[in-house]
Amino acid sequence: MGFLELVNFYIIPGIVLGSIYALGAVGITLIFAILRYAHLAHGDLATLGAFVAFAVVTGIGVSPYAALPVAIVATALVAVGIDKVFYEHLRERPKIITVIASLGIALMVRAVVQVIWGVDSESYVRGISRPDVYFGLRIRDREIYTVLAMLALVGALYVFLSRSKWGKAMRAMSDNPNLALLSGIDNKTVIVLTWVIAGGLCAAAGVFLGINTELKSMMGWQMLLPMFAAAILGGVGRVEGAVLGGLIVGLAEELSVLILPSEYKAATAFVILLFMLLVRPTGILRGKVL
Amino acid sequence: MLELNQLVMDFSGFRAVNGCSFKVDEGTITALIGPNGAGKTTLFNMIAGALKPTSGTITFQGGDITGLPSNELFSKGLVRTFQIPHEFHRLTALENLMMVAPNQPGEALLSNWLSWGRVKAVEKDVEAKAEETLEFLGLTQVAHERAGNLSGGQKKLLELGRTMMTDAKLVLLDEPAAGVNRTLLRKLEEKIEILNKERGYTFILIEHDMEMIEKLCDPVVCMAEGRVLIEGSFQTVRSDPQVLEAYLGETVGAEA
Amino acid sequence: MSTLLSMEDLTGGYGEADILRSVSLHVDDREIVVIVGPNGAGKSTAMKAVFGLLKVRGGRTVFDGDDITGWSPNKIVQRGICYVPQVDNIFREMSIQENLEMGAFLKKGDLSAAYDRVYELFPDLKERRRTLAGSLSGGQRQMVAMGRALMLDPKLLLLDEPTAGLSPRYMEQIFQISRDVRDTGVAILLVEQHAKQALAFADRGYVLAAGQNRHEGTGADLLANREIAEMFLGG
Amino acid sequence: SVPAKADVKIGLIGGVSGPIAAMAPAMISAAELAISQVNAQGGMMDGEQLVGVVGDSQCNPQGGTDAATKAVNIEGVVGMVGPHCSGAVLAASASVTVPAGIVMVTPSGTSPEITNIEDNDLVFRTVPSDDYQGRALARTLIEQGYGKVAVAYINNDYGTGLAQAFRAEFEAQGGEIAGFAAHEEGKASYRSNLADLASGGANTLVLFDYGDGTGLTMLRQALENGFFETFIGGDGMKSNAPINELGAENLSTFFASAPVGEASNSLETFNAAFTEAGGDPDAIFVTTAYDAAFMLALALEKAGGDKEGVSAALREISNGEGEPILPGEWAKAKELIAAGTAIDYKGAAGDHNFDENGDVPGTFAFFKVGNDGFEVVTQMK
Amino acid sequence: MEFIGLVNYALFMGIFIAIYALLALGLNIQWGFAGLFNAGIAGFFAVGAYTSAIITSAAADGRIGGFELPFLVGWAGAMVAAGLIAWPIGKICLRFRSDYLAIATIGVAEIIRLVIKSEEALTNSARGITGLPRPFGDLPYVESQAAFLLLMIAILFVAYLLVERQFNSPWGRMMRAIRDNELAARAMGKDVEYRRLQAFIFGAALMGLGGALFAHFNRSITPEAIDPMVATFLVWIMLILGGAGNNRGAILGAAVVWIIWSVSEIATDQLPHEYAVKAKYIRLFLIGLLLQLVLRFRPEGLLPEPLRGDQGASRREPKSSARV
Ligand SMILES: Nc1ncnc2c1ncn2[C@@H]1O[C@H](COP(=O)(O)OP(=O)(O)OP(=O)(O)O)[C@@H](O)[C@H]1O
Ligand SMILES: Nc1ncnc2c1ncn2[C@@H]1O[C@H](COP(=O)(O)OP(=O)(O)OP(=O)(O)O)[C@@H](O)[C@H]1O
Ligand SMILES: CC(C)C[C@H](N)C(=O)O
Ligand SMILES: [Mg+2]
Ligand SMILES: [Mg+2]
Repeated sequence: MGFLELVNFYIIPGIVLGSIYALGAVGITLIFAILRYAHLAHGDLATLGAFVAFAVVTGIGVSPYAALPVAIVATALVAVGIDKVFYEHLRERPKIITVIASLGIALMVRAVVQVIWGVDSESYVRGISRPDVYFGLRIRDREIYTVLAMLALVGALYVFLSRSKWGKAMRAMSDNPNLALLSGIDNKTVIVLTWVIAGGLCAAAGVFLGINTELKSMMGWQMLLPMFAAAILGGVGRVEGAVLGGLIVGLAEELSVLILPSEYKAATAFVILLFMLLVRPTGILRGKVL
Repeated sequence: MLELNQLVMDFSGFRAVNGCSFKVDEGTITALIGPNGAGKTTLFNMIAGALKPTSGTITFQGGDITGLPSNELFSKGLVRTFQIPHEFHRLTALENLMMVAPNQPGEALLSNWLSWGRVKAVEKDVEAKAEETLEFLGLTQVAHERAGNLSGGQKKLLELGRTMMTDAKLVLLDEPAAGVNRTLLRKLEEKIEILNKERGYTFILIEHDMEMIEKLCDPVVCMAEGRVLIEGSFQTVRSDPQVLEAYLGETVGAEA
Repeated sequence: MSTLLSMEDLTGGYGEADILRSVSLHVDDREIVVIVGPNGAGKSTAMKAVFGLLKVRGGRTVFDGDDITGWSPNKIVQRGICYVPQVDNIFREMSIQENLEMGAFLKKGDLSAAYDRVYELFPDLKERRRTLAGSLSGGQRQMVAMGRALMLDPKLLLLDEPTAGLSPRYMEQIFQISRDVRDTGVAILLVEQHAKQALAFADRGYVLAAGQNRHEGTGADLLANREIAEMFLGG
Repeated sequence: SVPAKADVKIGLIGGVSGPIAAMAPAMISAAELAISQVNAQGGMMDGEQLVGVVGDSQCNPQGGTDAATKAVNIEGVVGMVGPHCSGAVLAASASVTVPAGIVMVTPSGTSPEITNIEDNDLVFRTVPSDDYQGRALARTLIEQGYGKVAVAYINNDYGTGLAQAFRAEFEAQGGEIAGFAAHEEGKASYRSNLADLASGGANTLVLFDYGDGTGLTMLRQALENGFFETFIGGDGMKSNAPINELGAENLSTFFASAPVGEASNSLETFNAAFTEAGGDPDAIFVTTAYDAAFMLALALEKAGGDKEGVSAALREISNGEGEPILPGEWAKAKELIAAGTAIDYKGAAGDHNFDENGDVPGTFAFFKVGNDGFEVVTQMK
Repeated sequence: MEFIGLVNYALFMGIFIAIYALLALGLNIQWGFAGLFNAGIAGFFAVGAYTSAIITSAAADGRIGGFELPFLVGWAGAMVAAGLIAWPIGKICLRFRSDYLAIATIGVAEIIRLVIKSEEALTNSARGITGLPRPFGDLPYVESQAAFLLLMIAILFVAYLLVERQFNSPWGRMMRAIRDNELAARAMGKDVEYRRLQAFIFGAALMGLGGALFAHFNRSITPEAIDPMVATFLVWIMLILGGAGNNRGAILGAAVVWIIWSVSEIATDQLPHEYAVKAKYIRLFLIGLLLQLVLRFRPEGLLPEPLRGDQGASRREPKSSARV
């Protein structure tokens, strides 16, 4: 197999897929670190975001990129709302309770999507788009946008978290919520901020998945496990780790076909994860030990 | 009984213990004092098997115990308390003590079926002993409270209580007095003395309470910056100018 | 001298059972008040009650003219009370410097003067300010916790056993700092097991036992009371 | 006044939620089309209404047995269309319908294992076992001159069954399989799978998957990246989704096989009726679902609404002898049954002459994408 | 609807509840007592189901097994196999803390699922194994269901006694101590790794048994049965809702959740017939919502974990705790 072929059919798809995983994994890792639970409704929220954008695309006939901000804002609001209505009163309880609650939310969000938009596959744009060839590299515009958007969104988040006061406050909250409260940090604001970020990024993951493939009511749920693998792989609580983890999982899934029977593609993320946990239990970048 | 030989502990570049050696004789109560961050707790962690020394060796009753896991050390008769209480927070205070008792037949899966009678008999003894200990520590009213709900001082007492549940040879106490009411502390001192004299326990005691050290300990080892600064009787150590400077400060020193 | 904080007949606990039973105490401006008592007496609980961290079933807390019962903790901090809890009082996964920064979360503007002050008090911290607080020794953590509270120039400082685990030298120093801080106009309410030393430097003291007020008086008075000394102060 | 007559209930058990959520609704509405035709043309027996009770089998045995139990015991159905997924069929028949003596006709449980159920002649299917279709397709491809193909199949009983039967027959007929790989559903990218399959040098990809699921994703990615020239699907791929999403103009080299009746106007009749009812006649398994419901109704009519005789009646109404009945001809069939004349149902998906195991051999056609959807290229044997 | 229909439905629910209760009990050993966040229940369930299927089914071409041994042998084999497979998994995974362990075990379960789905020679791949013997399978419908239910109840009862005694013994206390504070437990002489592994294997064996019973009840096992939603997450919901750390809670949770799961369909079927398909989505919504409501009003579970050291009648009531 030639080098170009490797890049075109394994590396580039891997990076695009990885970028989508990364967008979801960043939210998962933040919720993990700050609120301290595994949020199992993350995938279905991504589905919701994708379908909100779909509604905008079909409703007013704009391109999915123009619909992206709407989806981000809407999903962020939904995430904040879900937290207020369902998770807030479980805050003082063992975290496992919220994990289970989020499973229920996953079912509810999916049901809403299925009732409103039905269960058929949809796409933002009908027809197919063939890639452009740059120096033998076959790349589509939408792939470039996916990767760039991921880098821009996550980059902005990274700067926000490390520079701004609220970014630090989020870390403090994740560290010792009681003491954060006693330091005058308004935990409610921090939590809202977390959900806005996680919900927004999650919608972006959904929309880009939809742009690159189709929209299905189960699309998010099916992405959940690889996104979790990516978050853990990168080190819990590490935004740049989640990106790295996402890219690794994406690439590994695509490359796995070269060595494993393809029915085991879905297992690659976990094989890597198990291996990494064995040699480096804190993730690639040192994450929190929960 | 215990011999530390050139122990070194590095934490990713930071050397917390830097070539520490001393011996502890059987039947003594050795004090380990030193400024905050001197490496005392780290030393305990190495002796008790919670940390693996970067280099150096530890011998206990003639055998090399360097790097052995703490559960094995426990069965050799080495018990420790934690400076920051490590209670089992969802167990009751009573259970916290009962679980410490060594060699309980009921801890093997099968014996709960094959020899339930014996399990129950042993359990009764253990419970009696735990209740006695709680009584002594003034914790009887909270015996059935979840340990996580105890006050800061009560948790420290529970730490100490655990060491009384076993037939230990060497007991490592990490600041048992911090946060403990002084009236109760005087009682504890008596108890430690009794355990030492009558039951033959050997103690190493990290403490910042000079009254307690003066009353109980000989010899006193003073650490600073990961090394042994000076070793000797309480009076010698206390009047050492370096110790005064680094550790005791003016007022306490002036009393001497 | 006017009353800064007053707790009036406060009753409440963590669950059903009352831990505090009609506890009353007050702190005046520029006063150092110490609470002593046996383990489990409810001293820490009394402090948490100021911050509304337990279910209050009776009584109220007034601070500087406002009834703060039921306020959210961050509002109370804004109002001018800083609190150093007895346990779990640092951000383990943040560096020393960041711990201090979080202490000053509500403060706007330049923090360098505040940092300098804390590092001056605890030079040990200065050289390791990039170290994660969770890897510090017991005493060092206590220093960080104290430093965090000092970042904000409060009107009232609540300290729960600030000297536990500190070397004699630092213990001295904490008391000294407390006096200095008081002299800059801050009132201090603290819980201490080093009761003799504490009562010796405090203006007033309370003895709490089994969730109730037992004695109250100036430090010297309490120290002079034989019964108190025997029962609570270690003879 | 006429005494109120009890309704006759049949269960429509399918994977409404869960992995085949996208396929189940069309199958259920096809079955409901049959029910509404029955009711519009005089109902059952003495004018009783036929009622379809929808149950969610979630495409797993847990859900399948649960839904079947409720249908049988709470709703009191006397026959059942479904479940849709083979695992649910196996479990629900063993623990519910066979012990309860209820006839089950699955429109889409294609696993060869269903053939072997010890069912007291109570389990039928209107869809051929994957064995048949895979072989038929293999022979057709050889006839059409495809000598070398790569095979991609979804890793479930449907895909595995078809792919293995296809491979056996294709190789036996002298064809060459230049790539044979399963894939998991629901992944976002299959380009590496495609690249790997293409590296075997075949120009034709045989894709056993679902046209509104992963199969669509794979087809899109293959077309966009120029892997393979020709695409052949099984009945799962004969769905409107690829045409809607990718455009018919891009699918000129896309073919699919699907079961059809010998009397091919059966299929047209159904297509017209289903389109009118707002359904998509090219959706997967709608013809089989319709046939299952219609035949169950015929059998119930013949058995007089009693569950005891349904199994025998089901065989009698379609054993190849008697007056032909096409989809939707309920009134006619009812009359003939009343008159005691033998009838033979000629379904949209085949003639459904059940063998001793309750299976149908199936007759298939080979479709291409034309301007108005799928068009028959040739019949398959 | 006839009375006998209701009875049949109740019998069926009873059987499922008993099977799920076994899974929940197994999980309770792991999570409720040892604090092990096993999110790979489906894996052990599958290993148990397939082992028993291989042992008891008739011989078939192209795959191993088909030994046609009695079902009791199959069930014992299921427990052993699930325990055996738990051993290496535990060895590797148990050193991870809580959430890491969860994702590691999910991963292992996914791998097991893919192997089962793909390896023809082992499990007949996607088609599954059929024709398993079912105890009392030859009786008429109602009798057969009733007899099977009785058998399930007997097994569940034995399992409950077994687990309950372990929990109330020093073993249980030790496990809970390890769950609360591993470092201290080790310092108090407990071999943490070994004990955790013990709990993990013990729990896994029960899950394996649950899988085997499920397979034999349906006379078949297919990969669709090991979907994470119904074979892992549902069990978690049961345990948490019932009350982690409480064996009776685990069983009660299994009953309540399964009843919600199953009866919710009857409820949403009340919607007009045009919505028959949408009703199924609404049903999922309803299940999710009910879950939220139970968690809101019984966040400690229906039967909270008892404070075990306080079981004596004469002892005073524990103060309720603010935080667990
Ligand atoms: N896990 C760790 N990682 C990094 N540094 C550590 C770690 N544990 C301890 N240290 C450092 O090692 C030094 C010694 O700590 P240690 O806890 O042994 O002190 P100590 O003598 O017990 O002090 P104290 O009296 O305050 O308890 C301290 O400076 C501390 O910051
Ligand atoms: N979170 C909690 N939940 C329930 N009970 C608690 C909780 N925290 C403390 N208690 C109980 O409240 C009582 C008073 O505790 P508190 O911490 O106020 O004591 P204290 O006077 O500060 O003691 P110490 O000197 O030991 O710190 C104790 O009996 C304790 O068991
Ligand atoms: C609806 C289809 C996905 C069902 C599949 N043919 C099966 O037998 O399980
Ligand atoms: Mg220390
Ligand atoms: Mg206290």
